[in-house]
Amino acid sequence: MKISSGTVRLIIPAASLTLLLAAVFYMQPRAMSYTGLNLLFNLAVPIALATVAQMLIMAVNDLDLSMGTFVSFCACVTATFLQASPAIGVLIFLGAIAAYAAIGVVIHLRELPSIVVTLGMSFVWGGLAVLMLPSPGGEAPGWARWLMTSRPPFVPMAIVASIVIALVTHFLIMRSSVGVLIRGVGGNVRSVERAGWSVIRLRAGTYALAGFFAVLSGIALVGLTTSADANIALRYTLLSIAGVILGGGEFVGGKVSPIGAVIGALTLTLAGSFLSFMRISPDWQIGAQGAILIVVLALRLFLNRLEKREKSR
Amino acid sequence: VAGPVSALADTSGKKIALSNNYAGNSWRQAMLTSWDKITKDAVAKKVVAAADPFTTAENQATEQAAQIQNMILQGYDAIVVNAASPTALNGAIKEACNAGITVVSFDGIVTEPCAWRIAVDFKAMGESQVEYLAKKMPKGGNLLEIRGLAGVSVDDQIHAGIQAGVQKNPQFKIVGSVNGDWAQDVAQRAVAGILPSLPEIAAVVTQGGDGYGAAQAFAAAKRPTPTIVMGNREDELVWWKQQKDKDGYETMSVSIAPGVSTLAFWVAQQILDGKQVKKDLVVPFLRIDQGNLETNLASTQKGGVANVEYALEDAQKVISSAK
Amino acid sequence: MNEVTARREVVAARGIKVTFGAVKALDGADLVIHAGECVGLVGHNGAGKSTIVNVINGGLAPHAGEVHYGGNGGQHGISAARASGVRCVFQELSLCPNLTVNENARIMHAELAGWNWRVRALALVERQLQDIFPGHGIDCDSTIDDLSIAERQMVEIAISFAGLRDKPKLVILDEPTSSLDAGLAAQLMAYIRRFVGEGGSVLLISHILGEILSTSDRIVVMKDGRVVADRAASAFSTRSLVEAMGNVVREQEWLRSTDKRGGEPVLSMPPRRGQGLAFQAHRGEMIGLAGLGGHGQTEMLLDLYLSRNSNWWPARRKEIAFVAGDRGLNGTFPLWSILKNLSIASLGELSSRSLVDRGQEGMLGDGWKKRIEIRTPDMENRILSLSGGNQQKVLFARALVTTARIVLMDDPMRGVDVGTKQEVYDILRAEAASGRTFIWYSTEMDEIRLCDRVYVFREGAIVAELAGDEISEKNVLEASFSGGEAA
Amino acid sequence: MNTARLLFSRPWIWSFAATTVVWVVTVVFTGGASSLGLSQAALTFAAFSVIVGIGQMFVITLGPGNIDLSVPATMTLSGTLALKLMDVQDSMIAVGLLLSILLGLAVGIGNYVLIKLLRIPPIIATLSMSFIIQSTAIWANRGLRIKPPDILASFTTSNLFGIPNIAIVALVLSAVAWVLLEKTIYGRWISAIGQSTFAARMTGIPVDGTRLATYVLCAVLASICGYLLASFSGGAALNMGAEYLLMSIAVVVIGGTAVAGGNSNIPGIWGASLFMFLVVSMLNTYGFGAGFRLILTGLIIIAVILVAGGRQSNR
Ligand SMILES: Nc1ncnc2c1ncn2[C@@H]1O[C@H](COP(=O)(O)OP(=O)(O)OP(=O)(O)O)[C@@H](O)[C@H]1O
Ligand SMILES: Nc1ncnc2c1ncn2[C@@H]1O[C@H](COP(=O)(O)OP(=O)(O)OP(=O)(O)O)[C@@H](O)[C@H]1O
Ligand SMILES: [Mg+2]
Ligand SMILES: [Mg+2]
Repeated sequence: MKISSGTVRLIIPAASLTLLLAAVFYMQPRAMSYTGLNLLFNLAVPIALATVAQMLIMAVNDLDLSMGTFVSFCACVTATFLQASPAIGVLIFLGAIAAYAAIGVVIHLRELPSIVVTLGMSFVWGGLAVLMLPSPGGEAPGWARWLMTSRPPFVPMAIVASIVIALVTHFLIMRSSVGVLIRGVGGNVRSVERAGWSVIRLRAGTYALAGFFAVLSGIALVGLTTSADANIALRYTLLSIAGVILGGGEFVGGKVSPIGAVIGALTLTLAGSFLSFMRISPDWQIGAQGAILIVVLALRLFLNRLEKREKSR
Repeated sequence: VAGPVSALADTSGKKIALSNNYAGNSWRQAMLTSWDKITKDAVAKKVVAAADPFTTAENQATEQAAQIQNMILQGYDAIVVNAASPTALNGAIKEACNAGITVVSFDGIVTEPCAWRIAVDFKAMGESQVEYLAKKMPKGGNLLEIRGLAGVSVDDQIHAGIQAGVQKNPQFKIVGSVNGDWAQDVAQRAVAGILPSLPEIAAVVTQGGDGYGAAQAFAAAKRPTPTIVMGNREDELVWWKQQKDKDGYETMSVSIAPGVSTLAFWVAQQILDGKQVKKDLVVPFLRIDQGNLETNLASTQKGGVANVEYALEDAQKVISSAK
Repeated sequence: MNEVTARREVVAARGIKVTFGAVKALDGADLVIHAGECVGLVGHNGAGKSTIVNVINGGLAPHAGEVHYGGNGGQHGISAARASGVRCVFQELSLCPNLTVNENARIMHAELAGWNWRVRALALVERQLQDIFPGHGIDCDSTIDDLSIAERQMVEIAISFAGLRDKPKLVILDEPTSSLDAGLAAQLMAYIRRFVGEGGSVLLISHILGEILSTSDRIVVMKDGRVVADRAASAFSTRSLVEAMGNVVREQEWLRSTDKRGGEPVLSMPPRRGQGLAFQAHRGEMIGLAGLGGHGQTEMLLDLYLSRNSNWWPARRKEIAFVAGDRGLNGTFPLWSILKNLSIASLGELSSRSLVDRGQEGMLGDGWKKRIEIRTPDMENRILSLSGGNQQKVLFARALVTTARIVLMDDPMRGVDVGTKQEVYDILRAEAASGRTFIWYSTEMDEIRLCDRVYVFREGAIVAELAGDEISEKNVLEASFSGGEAA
Repeated sequence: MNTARLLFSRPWIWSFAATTVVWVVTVVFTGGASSLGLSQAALTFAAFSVIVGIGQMFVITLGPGNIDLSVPATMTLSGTLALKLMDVQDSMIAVGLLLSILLGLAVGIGNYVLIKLLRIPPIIATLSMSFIIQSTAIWANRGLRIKPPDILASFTTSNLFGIPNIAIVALVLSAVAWVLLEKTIYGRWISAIGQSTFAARMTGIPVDGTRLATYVLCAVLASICGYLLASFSGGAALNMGAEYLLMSIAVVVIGGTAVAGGNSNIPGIWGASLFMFLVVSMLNTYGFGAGFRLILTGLIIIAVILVAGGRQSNR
């Protein structure tokens, strides 16, 4: 049987997640329950959304260094305006998404490196967040809190949400026409252009879509934490990039996988828990986080090798 | 006061975890060392079954929330937490409380009502700096303020205290304010950048740990050294001592003692023991003055932070005095 | 003749001028294409063929002149061209390598919208592929990345010819056969005739004059941005065509040298995957790698090259050089000037104490610019400003400049014009005589015939070795299809 | 006209132009009184960014995805270990420097081992590495601040003819890096690899050797910078490199190096480093709060890029 490269891109992250999960269950059997799974994974939901947003940007060969500060900004908006006066909150979000689209347009028109523009934007979002919440606070809107803490039957919310995110984005990016065009821009801009599409609109749309998912990430995050601060999600920049890579995505060439990205986000979260369960001396706890990242990625290599052997057989 | 025997009987099977959000500066390292020292002893004496410290890689509420959720899974009886954010951990802390876990927060406290708080009045700490300066130089003068990390509550509180102090003492005027991110090199960089454009500075108010960097920046710019409020770091104290010996330089130093983690440990132990403890406890900050500089310097580890560690009895005193 | 001119004009470009800086790519060129004809477009490298294609296609606005689609002018641009039924297969492969075949079809065909487009796209491409290249064996669900360069070319051609509701009116093919082997090229030419017969039009650009002569109704010859001849195909012969392009026709006077197989081989390799024959090369030999495209020739060249070249330590002396065929993939450095692209492989000789001597580098560049006629005003221009064939010449020069005694060539003549080819053959001959060994993968029989010895590939292994007079089209084809017996 | 075109084709011009504007605006605030002090401070602190920026630039030149996130941790570990080893003795200054360099060597090799042997994308490999290095720094000294030897401390904080010594060190390193980049075979090689690794390999460039050397170079520069910074600020702190993560990347890209790799320039790093320091100083001087300061910093960066960008030309 011939395995397509897209499938391979999925099998490997899924296998590493499964292995890691098995290890966690072995070390902490209590995790093997409804509550346990929810506790393990609920903070992965906002990360997964941010990862999907980053993946969209990476699909058009760009990189968003402002993801963390933007999600922080969205969290601050959620905990303040969206909670107090939803209409203004929604307007701010629409403005933010429009800003993302505008960034896409600017990057395209002036052929600027996305890294620099988003680096600049990261200061802007950070500044806006500090202005909004000079010290931590705010309150989650009731519905966001309800959504993130609801307890559906049989399967915990964290898992349901991850699956929904994975499926929706898979359909959007891998199956729909828009998704094909977005990935086409990453694969070969000129051919998309020559086929008569407006690449500038495509890029703007992609950025706006990424902005939208980042907004969702901010809302989900506040739903979990109940409040926000200006630095709440700074780590999401690196986490989201790592998640995309772990999920089999690549920096250039429009090679991305939404399901993989969600799995990548789950894997990263799980890797952190795995460490807590290992009880390492505090001196080395930080180092162990590095080590586990290395192990998980090395696993990817190992599985890759196995798969290659299968294929050449 | 309950005898040690009964405490031993009640909590010897209990497990306590420390959730720490940051380990990247000397204060946090001293805090972890104090924790290690006191709790090892307590575990050896079978006061508690375990007292494991956990640290996250980056100073992030989300990561710490995940850490606390893992602690719930691991079945700890109490969690002592130095929080990255007073509110952003509330979700995770609520879950811990629901699971029947005692949560005690210190230094970086949390607002979730089910948790205990061992708070330092950071606002008063900021105010005390200006008050000291008002006494020292009644004529007042220009102040340079070095702030911490923007968007963090401690920074906001100390700043509010300093502002309140300046309002009460209008002879002082803040002519410059920079963010030093509680990092020596960042503070030095920021001060060096703003210094050339500032008028004469009478004093520098800080948030702890930035004093030495500020002194360096003033020296590099060849400006007269103002009164710099210190933050209990050993290098600051040594510098102060040198200046004092040279020309009688006067200042004060104030910060929260890293050993407060051990107080939080004992408070958690007492709660597990069934003691009635008020939800809000206050610990004094550790202040060093011209008079007790030498004694404090002598007891401070080279390159470390001036510290006080707490024993069970001290904790019981703090608890009972709050009643 | 009268019949042709009476037909409807599909595209008419008149008096087109395009300049890139100092380069006049087009200098008042006229090109009119009527319904139901195949126009062959030939010219030396850099004559402006790809540029006029870009103008007709709407991707490039001319600085002077007009383009009319279907007789009614005014509109210009990619959308206008597409709306008038103009499709284009570019010289540089232009599919999205990360997408599947049917997804690429979706991008090329905006009308494939709505539910179930995947199924329809799949059916469309599959039908078209089957139509053009019967028995192609391409899985339309696979990603372009997983296809060989020939298969990609086939897919691109099929997508361009495919039409959902109405067939395209004009398909422009810019060197479509440069990476197809003879069999596939013949299938394509046959299809073009059928397509034209049904009323479609084709603009065919190629340096292989045989297919131009056999397939086109009319041939347009370009030179230095101008059209210098425009006549019915029957009015040309190979000879007159070459002359119209401004080259002198020379007879092939290839004296195959005596057998050089004595002594130690300079390069050898055991049978690949344990099958077939072993590979050996001797000093001064010119060895051809033949067979159908994609049967492991490139792979073998890569292996030969990588096995003799450390990835960790700089080589003290360069002993082996490589000329890329897929120049976008492993040939050019797009940000660099032509000069830097030329000298990169021989910096060792151009420098003292690892500091590069710019003067010496410049002299080298000027020398080779004259020697192989790189068409540019300035070697400091970016490599991408060169026409495809001229880029290929630079890559060729890059390998010849080195001191390497062995040169591997991965179908290096793709898109090189006839005149230059002859010059390059001369250079190769001289170099081989002075003791250089060439290992040459080619998809063109004419080139294979120039070799001293030929290895024929099938399914990743060498299945036959032909030497001297055994090298003939018949023998090569026989070995590529049946193998075994020829050994 | 022609000179203008030549000037405008130099991407680093813009970072210098921006720097000049910001400098003037800041100095105007004090009526010119602060010009010398500000310039000296700017040169001093820009020097640190330049040193790490150069290393980062070499890595970024290697092409898409290449980046070294272990810079801050390497700085911390190098400062911590070197100061601990020197232990305030002037006689140990050279030994400390040697230790720093060896450490950089080890980190660079470690990074490339992860990238090459385990095929981990550089961004994650170096991030993971940085966690491990940070842990080592914690383990080695638990954040205690040890003072630098006196001679070293006074060297790093004093001036020569009004130019900070640190800036002179950075200038010398930049000159060496410039020669390396513009004049040597190595410079051509990294640029080639940055444009197309496969093509570079097929022209006979020892790709792995070159990339390894580049990662090592970056780590060694970070190490040296950590050594100098710790000496300059009176002791190593565990968080002392944190600022230099974004900074090292920012100065490279604002300075006009192509992020896609293959094209880089050293003067731009100086312009961008001075610019990054002066922007913050300017906004501090004008008394903006943290929020506005951040927003304005971001907008100014984008503005500079907008003016300087779109420099795609055929030359
Ligand atoms: N983007 C560009 N910038 C500068 N010069 C260009 C550019 N594109 C093409 N040229 C120049 O225009 C001329 C015509 O190029 P064109 O690609 O049309 O040639 P061609 O006839 O297709 O040649 P080939 O057979 O080699 O493909 C060449 O001299 C080329 O160097
Ligand atoms: N090690 C490699 N790394 C990257 N690409 C490779 C490698 N080996 C082969 N390729 C590419 O894979 C493709 C298929 O190679 P293969 O040798 O099978 O085909 P081929 O015989 O050269 O046929 P054609 O030239 O018609 O594509 C080529 O485009 C080649 O450049
Ligand atoms: Mg062409
Ligand atoms: Mg090939």
